[in-house]
Amino acid sequence: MNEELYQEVLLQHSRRPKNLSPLPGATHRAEGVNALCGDEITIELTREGDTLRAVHFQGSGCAICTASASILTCETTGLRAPEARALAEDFRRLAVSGEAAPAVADRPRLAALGTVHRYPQRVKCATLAWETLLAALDHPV
Amino acid sequence: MNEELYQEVLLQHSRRPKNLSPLPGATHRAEGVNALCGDEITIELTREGDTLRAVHFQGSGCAICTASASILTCETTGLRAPEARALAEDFRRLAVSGEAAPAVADRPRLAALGTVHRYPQRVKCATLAWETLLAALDHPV
Amino acid sequence: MSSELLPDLERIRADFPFLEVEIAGQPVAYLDNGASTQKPRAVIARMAEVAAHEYANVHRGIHLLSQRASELYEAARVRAAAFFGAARPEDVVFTRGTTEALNIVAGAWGEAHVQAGDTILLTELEHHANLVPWLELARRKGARVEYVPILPNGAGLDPEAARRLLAARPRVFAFAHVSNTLGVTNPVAEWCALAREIGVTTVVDGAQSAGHLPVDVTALGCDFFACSAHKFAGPSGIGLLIGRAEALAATPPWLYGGDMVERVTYTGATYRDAPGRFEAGTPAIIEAAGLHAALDYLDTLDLPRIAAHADALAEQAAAGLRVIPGVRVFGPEGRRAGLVTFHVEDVHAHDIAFACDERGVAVRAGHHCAQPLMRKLGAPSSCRMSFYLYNTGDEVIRGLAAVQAALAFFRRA
Amino acid sequence: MSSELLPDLERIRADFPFLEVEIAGQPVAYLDNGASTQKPRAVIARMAEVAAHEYANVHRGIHLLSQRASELYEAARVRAAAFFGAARPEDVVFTRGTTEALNIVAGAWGEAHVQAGDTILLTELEHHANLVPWLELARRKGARVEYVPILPNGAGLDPEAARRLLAARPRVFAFAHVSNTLGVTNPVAEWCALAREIGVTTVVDGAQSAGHLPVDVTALGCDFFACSAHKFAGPSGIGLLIGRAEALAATPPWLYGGDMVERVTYTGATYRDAPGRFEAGTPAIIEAAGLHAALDYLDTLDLPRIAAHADALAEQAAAGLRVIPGVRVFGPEGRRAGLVTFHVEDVHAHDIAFACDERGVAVRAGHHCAQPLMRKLGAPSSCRMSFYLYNTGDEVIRGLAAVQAALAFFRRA
Ligand SMILES: Cc1ncc(COP(=O)(O)O)c(C=O)c1O
Ligand SMILES: Cc1ncc(COP(=O)(O)O)c(C=O)c1O
Repeated sequence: MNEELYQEVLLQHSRRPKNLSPLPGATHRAEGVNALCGDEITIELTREGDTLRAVHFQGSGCAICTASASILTCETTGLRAPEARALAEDFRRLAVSGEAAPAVADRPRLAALGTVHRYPQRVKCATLAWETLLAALDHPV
Repeated sequence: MNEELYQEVLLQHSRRPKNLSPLPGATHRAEGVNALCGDEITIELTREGDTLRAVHFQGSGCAICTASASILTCETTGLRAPEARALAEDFRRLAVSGEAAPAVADRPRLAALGTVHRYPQRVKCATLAWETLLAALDHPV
Repeated sequence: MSSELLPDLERIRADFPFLEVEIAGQPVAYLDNGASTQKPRAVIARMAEVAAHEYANVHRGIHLLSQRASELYEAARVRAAAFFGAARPEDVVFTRGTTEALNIVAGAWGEAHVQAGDTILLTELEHHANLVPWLELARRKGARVEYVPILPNGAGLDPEAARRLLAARPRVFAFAHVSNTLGVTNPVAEWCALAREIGVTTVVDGAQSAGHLPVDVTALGCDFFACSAHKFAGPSGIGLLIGRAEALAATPPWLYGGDMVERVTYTGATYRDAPGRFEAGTPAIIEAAGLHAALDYLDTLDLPRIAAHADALAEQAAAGLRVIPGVRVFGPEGRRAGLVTFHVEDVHAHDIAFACDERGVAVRAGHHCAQPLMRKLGAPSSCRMSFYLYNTGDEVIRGLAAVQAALAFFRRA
Repeated sequence: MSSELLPDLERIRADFPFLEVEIAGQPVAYLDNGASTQKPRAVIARMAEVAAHEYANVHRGIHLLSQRASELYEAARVRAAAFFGAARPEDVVFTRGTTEALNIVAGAWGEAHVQAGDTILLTELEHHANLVPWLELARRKGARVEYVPILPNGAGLDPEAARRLLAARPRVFAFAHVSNTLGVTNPVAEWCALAREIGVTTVVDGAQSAGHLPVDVTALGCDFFACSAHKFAGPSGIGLLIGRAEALAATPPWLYGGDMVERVTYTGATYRDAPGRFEAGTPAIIEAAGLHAALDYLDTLDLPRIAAHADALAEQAAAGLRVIPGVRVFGPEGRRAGLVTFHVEDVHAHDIAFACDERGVAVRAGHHCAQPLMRKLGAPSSCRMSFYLYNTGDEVIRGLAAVQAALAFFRRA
């Protein structure tokens, strides 16, 4: 099995995802769909002022998709909205091209997910949650 | 030049077509068009009882098309409608496959036109007038 | 079961250069034939030969080259008509594929014949290509779409419901001959006979049956039949819409332009009859020759045996999958048409397909262009192994081993 | 003039296996490039290689084969975008050819944006593909079609009238970049700039310009540009619709089915953005690779020189024809875009083309899919010689000799 892609940290997150539940009182929300496979994911968050107080997700995807969503909720909770946006953009670049901006290089879990750029057919699995986060930031409930 | 296709009798008919003029008092009329090249031909005829008293054509086509129309007017004038129909069908078969029914084999001008079956790209040139005649027989003015 | 496998399999495999490809150091086991099939040398060589020495535009020139190109193009039509039992070559229209063929029916025939309040009858197992064009037509016209429901686990369509819904005289009944997801084969002839009696137009999506099992559209009795050459060892970029003469005559033009017109002025145009009416512009000429070669190739074999071969492999795969804990196999219990779709409770289809890929086994993961069906079955994403004439029992075993390895990996800890 | 011919012509000719073909015991002089062009070995070989070893369906599989096929398909899009100066690869839609591309614009964009009473502006020199779809749209919508008139003898379009009709703000202005009948090149950039200023959508039929002369759609400034690979040394069965992002975004879907959807239920569907939105079903995959190879091939040469080469041959042919009594040459007096159409007062075009054919010279006879134009010019049927990068001055001479022989034969007695 591909141990480079399925690193232990990712398997942990896919088996026991963090923040996988509806978020009561969410202020923002978006659904994302991977048109190629049909996987759907929902991101909900509560924003206080500019700060993301809580970030949750729902839906089920493959190990990479689920791990990415779980790690996303961990990495973005507590960030300010512009920081979360920038991180999402940085991560997208990492997943597509392997180019690691400092913000993602400093986060080992994101760096682990970044190996996906060697498997183009899996990139969308890794980026779906992050694209959905960007959409959620634009969609107050 | 292809002397088999352009036999002298055909060249005569194409240079000096018979019955190339409007037919005053025509009882039947149809227009035909060769979708591939845009050539258009009109056949007009006067029918008395069942007999084709006069058959004229208008329009300009290639040497084969014009010769075929001119010969048609000569060969069908005086025929009864069912005979003209049968002759048109026989000629179509000759032009497409080279198969000569007695009625066409007996008419040297039609047999000459029949060599067209060896040049599939010219078959429609030879049959256009005859298809238009069939249409005209169904279209009283 | 193995007696149902093709006896000359090694010779057949040698006809397909693709089978030389290696992935991850192993010969590829291509089990994604439901998506598209590989091409035999005869097809590839014929296309190259036409492109090299026989190419010209069709239906346009007085010159011999154009005449010859027209002849090879029309010969492909005659061949296809004979292969699929069309009444006349003129009843065969070349399209880009099944999707375009079905869009012509829904878009042109449907536009002219479906009215507000009419019912369009589909089934719950349709591919998006035989679903979305009808949803769009229904939206535009204010028509209603109804569905023949699937039986539990996708074992088939409910035959009672099918008869009842059909007896209610929908305007049109469109359904797959063989489901690309469930391996269900529908009773086409029976439904078409019923439909014909009560004046319901029938549209058969033959993407998964054409070139996989014997198809005679006249015997099936449908009004329209659609298929794609790339699904039966032919080229991409070409497919067929076969219609009864009356059905095609009742269909307005689709694309407008050269070759489909009779007489054009600056104020209007008149149109040719089928098939020319539906073939505006320069068609897929090289591809028509490839389609012809594919049909010739299939005729050197024996279609019922090809079908039995693919079915036997699918049954072998289904049997192997059913005994794995947590694996749910969709579709009929017994004979299935050359494919098996399955869902694993605790491991996602993507991860399984990826694991297969790493062992050189190409299987499909996703919704198989049948999102509503898969949602209804509770498996928005699933895996599919689909077989064709060059697949082997050994490849099935490799596929099963890859699935088991994937489950072992993801289930450990 | 001969200094404008390509210097490495023998090498180029060796790239095209078709030129080995003999007709009537003579090497073929293929002068029907306006209808379709021959393919270089590089294109034929690339298609065969993809079919043999790189083929799978696109956009559908998690497996590596499908991924690789998707990559080669998308690489063709990127290549085409760069070659034709599209702003982004996403602005390039694969179609079957120019005819389908123009039907998407008239059928989908037009359906959404043209209303009763609107004016659709065309020109009198359009090919049926850029005329009949608009006539049909006008009929459906109750819109009016107006035409920029041609100058006497088809020397060009009337520039004053063009400006006046455009200034009247039609809803859309659709016109050929290069006329397939007259060899006229229209002032695309000028018209598009004018149109953009006053909010008129522009549609350029690039069937005769793409791959024949440098085309940069961004510099031209059009909203839509359509072309066919088979007209520039590429395969049959594939072409392009290139749109400005805003124009494509304002275009509803065309075909419905797999790959163009986002989310499908039994009651409705949502659609992807361009280009996916316009590419329902399995596309022409092998053909996309062939298109890519054709663009690569053209890039080994020099497009302005290719254009100059074809123009020089056309001028040579026009000069030779003009001195023959009774021959009328249509189109501009000076530089003409690679083709020459002529009419002989007393000998029919079919007979001339047939005579050429017997001497191994393939020329086109007929209405060139421009019936109303040819009727207006008083020549419902005419002959055309059209040139591409592999044609030679010697072939022009053979063509002229064949025409003269035909006239001598039919004029004797
Ligand atoms: C049942 C069914 N219908 C329609 C299609 C669409 O065929 P194509 O993509 O060749 O247009 C497919 C294949 O994807 C299919 O399996
Ligand atoms: C000017 C022009 N427009 C449109 C077309 C139609 O192109 P296609 O037949 O490739 O769709 C052609 C070629 O026949 C053409 O010359």
